[in-house]
Amino acid sequence: VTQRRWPLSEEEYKRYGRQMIVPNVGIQGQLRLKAASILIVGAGGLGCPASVYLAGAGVGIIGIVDGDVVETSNLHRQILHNTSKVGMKKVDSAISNLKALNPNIKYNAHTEHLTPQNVAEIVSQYDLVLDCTDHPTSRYLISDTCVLLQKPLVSASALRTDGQLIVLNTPPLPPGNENGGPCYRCVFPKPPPAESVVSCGDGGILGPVVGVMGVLQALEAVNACSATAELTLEKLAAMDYAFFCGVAAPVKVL
Amino acid sequence: VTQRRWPLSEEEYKRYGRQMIVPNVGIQGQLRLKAASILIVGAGGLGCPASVYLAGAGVGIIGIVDGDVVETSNLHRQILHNTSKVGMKKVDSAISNLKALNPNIKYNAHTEHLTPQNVAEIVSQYDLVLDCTDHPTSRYLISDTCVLLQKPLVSASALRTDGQLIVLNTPPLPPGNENGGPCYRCVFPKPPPAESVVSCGDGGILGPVVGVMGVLQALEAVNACSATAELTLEKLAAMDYAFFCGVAAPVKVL
Amino acid sequence: MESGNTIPIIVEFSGGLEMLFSDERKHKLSVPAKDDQGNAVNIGWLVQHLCQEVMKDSRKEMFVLDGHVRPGILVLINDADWELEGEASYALQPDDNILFVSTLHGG
Amino acid sequence: MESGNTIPIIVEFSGGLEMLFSDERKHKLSVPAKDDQGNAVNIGWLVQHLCQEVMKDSRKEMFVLDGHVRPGILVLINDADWELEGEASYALQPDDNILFVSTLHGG
Ligand SMILES: [Zn+2]
Ligand SMILES: [Zn+2]
Repeated sequence: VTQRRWPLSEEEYKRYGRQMIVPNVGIQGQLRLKAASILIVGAGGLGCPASVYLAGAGVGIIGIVDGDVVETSNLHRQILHNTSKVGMKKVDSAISNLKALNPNIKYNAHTEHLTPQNVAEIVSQYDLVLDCTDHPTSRYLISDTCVLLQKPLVSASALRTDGQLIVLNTPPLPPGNENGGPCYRCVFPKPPPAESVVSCGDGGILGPVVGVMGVLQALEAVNACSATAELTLEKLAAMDYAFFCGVAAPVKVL
Repeated sequence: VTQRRWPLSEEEYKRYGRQMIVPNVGIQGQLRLKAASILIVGAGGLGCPASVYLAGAGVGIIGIVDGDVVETSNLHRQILHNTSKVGMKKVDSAISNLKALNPNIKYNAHTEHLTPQNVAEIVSQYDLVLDCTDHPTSRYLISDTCVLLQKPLVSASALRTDGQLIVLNTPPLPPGNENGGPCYRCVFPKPPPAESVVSCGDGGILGPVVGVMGVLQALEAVNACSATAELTLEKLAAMDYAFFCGVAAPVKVL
Repeated sequence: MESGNTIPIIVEFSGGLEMLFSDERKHKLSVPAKDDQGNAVNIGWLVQHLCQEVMKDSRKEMFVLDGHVRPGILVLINDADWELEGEASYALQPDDNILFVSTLHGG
Repeated sequence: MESGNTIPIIVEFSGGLEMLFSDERKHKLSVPAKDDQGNAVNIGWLVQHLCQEVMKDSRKEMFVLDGHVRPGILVLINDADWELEGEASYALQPDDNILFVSTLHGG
């Protein structure tokens, strides 16, 4: 009974009070955030700011996937890492910093790259996925998996001074159901030719540009996890894609 | 002679390489960033993300002003602080984290609130000011000082799910010069009535919302410091305010 | 209200002002082309109209103070500061977008 | 080029495509209302026109591949995905805004 009346600890009321008084969040939204599990694929320029704001907001479980180690050339934009962490696995570096910010959260370290072999087992553990990667191959892999496992997906990217954000597979209905939101393959049926794909290493990137995109991913995720049903429907109505998941056949990753 | 051919250290080339290859930055832009000094007023929800991206970008001198100490209720959005820093001065907490990210920068701690007595002495040490505070009184104080000392000012604010950003006093010409950019007092000649002023403590705030605004302040500052003259003029042409600094008399803070 | 002629406009509120207007950020309104005196309706007329007819909230002083839009509210007419357009005397045109933004101070 | 009738449109490029078009994001163009065969000009015509007349860069294949806009480029007609508008067969209307966005992959 006591637990029902005070569903959060005193420390949690203090920590999350300023966001709980925002209309449309409230105690119910905070509890939904606490019950949510979010997978962040990529602990780089997008994943660093996205994960730090999700940890701040009190998401219950945060998983991070990345096989890379921290390099000096990352530090101008990958703000969760620091100079003393060069050479360390990015996932371990990120989680040690996130734990210091908010120890109330369960963090899962996936210190390997996503592959067709491990993707289903990893994605299946979470409610929502953030694509913070930097290559079309991983973007199709993640999107196709999210379609098959019915997970909403927030995808962002950035290059030079441009950024892009798209909320995919929302709502995440079974493949073929026309009421489901579009997936990455609906929007981009054919992968781009390899020579048109420019990485941040080749094209360059301003830190605050990729930073804004990562924080916006966190915002979309917070909205998706804390929102009431009405808000979700309102967002849905704003989408106007013609194709829906299952129209173009996803690759078989499972 | 060697210094001329290699104006940055090998570590700096590695660290900033990805942003130096962005068109309009280049080695000249990086050197301008390194020669720049930026004052961040407020180490809260805006100042944390703004300062971390400016430190990442390699601004030469970063000063932070704040008289407050870290509280648990800050941590959902003030991402440079952490649980073990509760009770510590925000400025000291922020700078210890920024130093770990980028030790190449000179950090100045101003562990007191800005007042009409200390504002001129502090602001005069910097090239550009970020207003990351949370009350109209400090916004007028900072803007009036920037007009009198001819410093460009990037001002942002956020509440609940809304954010606002404005680049003021750009270019920072002497008061009364009609070619100068507008100041805060040009845009808002009269302060708002006290009962219309809602703080984040009273109105609530989503972390990623204030986070996006802080990162955008860093982006404006990076652009202002690294940009070529043409870029600055292009930005100026986009502003369309009728009043300019000195039309409305700034309060005498000096 | 005199003439049958009306002008369709869009009025938007942000920065918290929407809370005074039934929590709706965007209002599609149809306003008369002329006021009681037969003059073209302007922003000054619109502000009074919003206050008296559209606002359900009792805190009128959060929007209008001493007969003017209260300090701290920016008015944009089709994305330009209303100071460029003659402020309250600007005559409304069909399909105008009038945005009232309350300045935020949190950080 | 036949008829004297022209249509004013705005063509925008982003996501790096602007680098193929003289580093200009926004192009104000005036296009003929009819093509050589007397048909209303459509997006398919516009894409060829951009490639042949407007693009100075030699890397045509970064914009058009096998006669179509290359994979990875999103086309928006007045802010709506062109798939809703008939794709390449959409007939241009005066003051249309056509946006070509190259998908970014960096992160
Ligand atoms: Zn699909
Ligand atoms: Zn002024």
